[in-house]
Amino acid sequence: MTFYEVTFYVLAVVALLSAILVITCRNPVHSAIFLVLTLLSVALIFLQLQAEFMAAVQIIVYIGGIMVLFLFVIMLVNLDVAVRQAPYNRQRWIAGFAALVLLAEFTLFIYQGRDWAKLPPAAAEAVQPNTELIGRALFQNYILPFEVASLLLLVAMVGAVLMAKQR
Amino acid sequence: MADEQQKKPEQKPAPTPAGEQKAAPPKPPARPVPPKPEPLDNELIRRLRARFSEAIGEATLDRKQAIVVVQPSRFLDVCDYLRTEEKFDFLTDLTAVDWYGREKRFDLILNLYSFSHNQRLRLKVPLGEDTHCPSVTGLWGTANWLERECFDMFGIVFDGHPDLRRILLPDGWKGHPLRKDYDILQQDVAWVKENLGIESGQ
Amino acid sequence: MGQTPSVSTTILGADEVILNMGPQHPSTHGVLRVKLKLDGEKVISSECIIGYLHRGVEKIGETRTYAQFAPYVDRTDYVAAVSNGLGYCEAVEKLLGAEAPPRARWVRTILTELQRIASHLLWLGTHALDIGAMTPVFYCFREREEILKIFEKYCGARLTTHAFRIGGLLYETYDGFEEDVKKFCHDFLSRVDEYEELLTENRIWIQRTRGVGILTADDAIAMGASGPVLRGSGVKWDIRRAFPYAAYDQFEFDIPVGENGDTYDRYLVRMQEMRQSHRIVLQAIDSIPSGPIAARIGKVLKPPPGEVYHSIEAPKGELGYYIVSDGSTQPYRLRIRPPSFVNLQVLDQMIRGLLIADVVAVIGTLDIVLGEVDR
Amino acid sequence: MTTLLEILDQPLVLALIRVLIVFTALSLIVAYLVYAERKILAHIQVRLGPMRVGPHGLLQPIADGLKLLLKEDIIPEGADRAVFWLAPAITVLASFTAFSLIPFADNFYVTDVNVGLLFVIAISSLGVLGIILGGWASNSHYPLLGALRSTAQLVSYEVALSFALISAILLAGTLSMNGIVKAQLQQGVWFAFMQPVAFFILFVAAIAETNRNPFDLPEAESELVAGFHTEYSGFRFSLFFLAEYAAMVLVSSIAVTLFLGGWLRPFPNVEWLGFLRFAPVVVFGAAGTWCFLRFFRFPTGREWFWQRLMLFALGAGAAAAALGLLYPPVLVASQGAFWFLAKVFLFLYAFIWFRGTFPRYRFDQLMRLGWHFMIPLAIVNVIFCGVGLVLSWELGWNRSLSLLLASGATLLVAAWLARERS
Repeated sequence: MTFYEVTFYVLAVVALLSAILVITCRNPVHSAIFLVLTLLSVALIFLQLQAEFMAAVQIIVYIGGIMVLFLFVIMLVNLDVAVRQAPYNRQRWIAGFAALVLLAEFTLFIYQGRDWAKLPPAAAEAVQPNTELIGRALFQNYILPFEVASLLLLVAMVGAVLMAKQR
Repeated sequence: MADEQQKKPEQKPAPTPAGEQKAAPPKPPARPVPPKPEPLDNELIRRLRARFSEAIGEATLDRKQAIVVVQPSRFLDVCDYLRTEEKFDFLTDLTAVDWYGREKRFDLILNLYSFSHNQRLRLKVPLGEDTHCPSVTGLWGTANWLERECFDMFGIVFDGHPDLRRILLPDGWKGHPLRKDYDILQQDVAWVKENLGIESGQ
Repeated sequence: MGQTPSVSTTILGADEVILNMGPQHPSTHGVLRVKLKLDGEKVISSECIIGYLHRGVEKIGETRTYAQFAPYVDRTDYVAAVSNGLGYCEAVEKLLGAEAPPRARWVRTILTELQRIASHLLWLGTHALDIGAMTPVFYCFREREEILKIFEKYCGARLTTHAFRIGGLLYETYDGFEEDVKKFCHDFLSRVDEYEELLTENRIWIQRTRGVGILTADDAIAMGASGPVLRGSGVKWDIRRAFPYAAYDQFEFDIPVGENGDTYDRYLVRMQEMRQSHRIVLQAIDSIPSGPIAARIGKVLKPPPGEVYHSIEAPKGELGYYIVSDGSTQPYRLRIRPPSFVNLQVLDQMIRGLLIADVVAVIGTLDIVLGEVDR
Repeated sequence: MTTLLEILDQPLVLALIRVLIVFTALSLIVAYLVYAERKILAHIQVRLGPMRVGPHGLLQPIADGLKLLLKEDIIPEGADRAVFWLAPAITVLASFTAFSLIPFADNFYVTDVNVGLLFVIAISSLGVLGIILGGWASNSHYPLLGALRSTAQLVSYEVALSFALISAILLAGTLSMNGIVKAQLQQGVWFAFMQPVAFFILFVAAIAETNRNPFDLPEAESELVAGFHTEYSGFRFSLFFLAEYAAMVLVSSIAVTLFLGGWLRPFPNVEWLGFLRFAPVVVFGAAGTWCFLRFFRFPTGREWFWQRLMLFALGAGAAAAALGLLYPPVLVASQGAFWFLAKVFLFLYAFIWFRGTFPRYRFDQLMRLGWHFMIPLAIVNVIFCGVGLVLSWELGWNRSLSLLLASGATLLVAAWLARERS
């Protein structure tokens, strides 16, 4: 195994383990911390794939932004009550069943697509800084969807502000 | 107030003599005359008497201070009148004196001040040990803490006070320290031992 | 908060938080405990819990002779001990029917006004520190040090001075007293300008203090506020004018008043008061009469039965002494009317609806000393 | 020997060595930044500051560090121990790791990726996690309030900060930190002159990001005791402390790299200012001279022996450094780091100066300033900057002129915003 393989597997295991811990932890703050860990290892895997932009954005948006807000909100709700509640009581069996179905589905598709899913060996050096690639993709090829999406988000933001103000 | 009759040489000179002091020998200061309280009879008192005849007791002028004794029965009315009609809008102080051994043990003392007349007036309300006193918190907001302190220190109960609790001493304390029959040996030893974990009482 | 997009206040609104500010807190100026009921950072209501420094000074007074008790009053408002001493001595003098000779009254006025400046300097420093400006406190202490040095040279003590005696003074002024005071006065005004330069026009300072902790004139009177707190609300009342004591009827000075009764106004009032005190000191130092420094009152003080209420304009407000004499050597009842205690009562009213940061500013602006609140 | 050289030549080892150097230098800088802050504040406040440990208190940081390490480590009852332990580590890691992307000199940086700036922002934004977790884990009201304030403040000002950075990126056309510096060399001007508004926004947001006065609300000692680290003591507290000062250095470094030409000397393209390359010699020479002068005027008693000796050693060291710098290769090699650090220190001085001067904002005022003034202004600035660039690209306008026009337009908006506010 090369150095890169080792790091990949370590990161993958960390990501998966902490993902499991996210949903098994009773304390929401601990869950959030493990979620941060998951996101961080995914970001590092992005980095390994020489997708630096994705890695950086993953950290900025998810960890620096969303997770901070998560924690912010978690701290404000009454934790003791949340810990004492057992939210999975009724859904355990349904959830288990759904997970099994999903697993079967994934296995099937991965098995079917085992041939074409193989990537060509990556070029040793990235041909072009991928930031520029992403920029071109967003602002030239997909300018319309991008703008529509941003408009949608703007509407959502305005709506949220309006709702908050009415309170 | 200076009295010129009794002139005696200065007995003890200033401990740090200054130069100028020696040049001109100091004029011996005069001995004070003991002030004497005298009955007070002015417009205000007359108006008060006319309005609250029997409730207004003795009025004196002691060292240029107007003092009026008010009976607790109409105390609140007198206060209301003084505040609204006579413009005594500032309650400077509210306290009490314990005349231990007197039939009506406490004197409640109210120091009033009128901004418009630049005048002070002191009300004295004689209170028995078990007599409750109406609270003046409704008239002067100041009274809130002052009455609480009075309750804390003397055990005088003010009826109608919004929140009559101890203020300086801890809530569980027993006894009222400014009463004359209270001294250091009678302080709440049990409280001190329980809450502070020390032996007290010297 | 208005339209502020602060998430904390809106979300926390669901439940109220009780926050104990003090008794160990950097900006409660002593062992004051304020129990705040908070909605986010907004104060819904508050309760002052005091008494941590209660020493029973009034009870002690009943078991000491008049002269013995004099040092105790220095320990009430320990940052303005000279003023306390003046109030007590004059109250007992009034009880005796005595009066201090002119020279004593002049010296008392000078020292008391210096003490007022020192007390206001301490207030300014700590108040600015509470609002986050950490430098003024050092400047203020620099000037206060000069005043304390004068006290030290005069009576040997810096803080709890016990500078005056009943009937006048114990000590004649030291050689060079006038020069020291003049030297201090010479530098002082420019130093006040320096503080004002740091704060008065400072945008942040104005934002933090203007409109914060408003106390209307009517409320101030109803709640018995006195001193700069009352004057900040626009009531032009100063005991030095209303009932002149010491030698205040001899000097010219203005009574600065505020307009809106907010923290900024009280700040301006105190700044102006320092300038006025400076003015009084300058007038007094130039006109000290010569003559005896103490009235003849005898060694054993046995005031005739009766009672007296005497109050002075202490730096914090109306400081009154109510003394009842039964003709013996000890006061029968000795009551101290503490300005801080009464002024502190306004706190709850002033901070409702404000933020925690404002609570700190308002406690600072009331200029309380816990030694005096609790006695 | 060959083996050693081979090992040293491997990129990983080389990187490790650089990490080590940066880390050590940074720790020293942070330690002495605390000292400098105490000294500068002291002189602002007419007092002396630390004077006891070493000559002029020069060993104070070491003494402080030792004291903090030896202090009893207290974890409050009811605290979440694991998170309480983790929080300072996160903060300190975040602020130290980000330095790996800062170019200290032309050829001295730990790594330079093509999205360097994004990474710096990403990593430094992790620091807030530590603050928020630390505040929560303490299980106490004051830290919680401090953490809440801190989060709201950091998230708000991060937006303005990022927008301010964007205009520098627009000018440079690259995200690589070193690339941005080189772009400034090519264009012959520091971006601070092309984008003064962005520089200003960055400066203010940087102060807010590092919780410094007048935006030091998360740890406003007169309100929240010590904010999020109220319950922390000893070593863990020192980690928070370290992280805070490292963050100060970090934002200063970012600002210097983006807007003040990084490791470039002032006016890098003006030939006749070449003598400026002797500035390091002058600085060290002056420091050495001062030390020697102090040495001769120092009291000579026995109890001062060690202090005098240290002063002498310091002077000798500085003099030796000055002499060594006269050797041309060393002089050339030292240029980048010298100018970079000099500019960073200028920034840090401003931080300290502000702390000695300003009162503190109130929380709602801070948020209002952020949302109603800084963010709109930053957005407008980016738009105008883009317009200016397009004007110069498409219509062939003079680049500097169009950018200055854009800045002027932004300033008008700023004036309007400021009027709205008051």
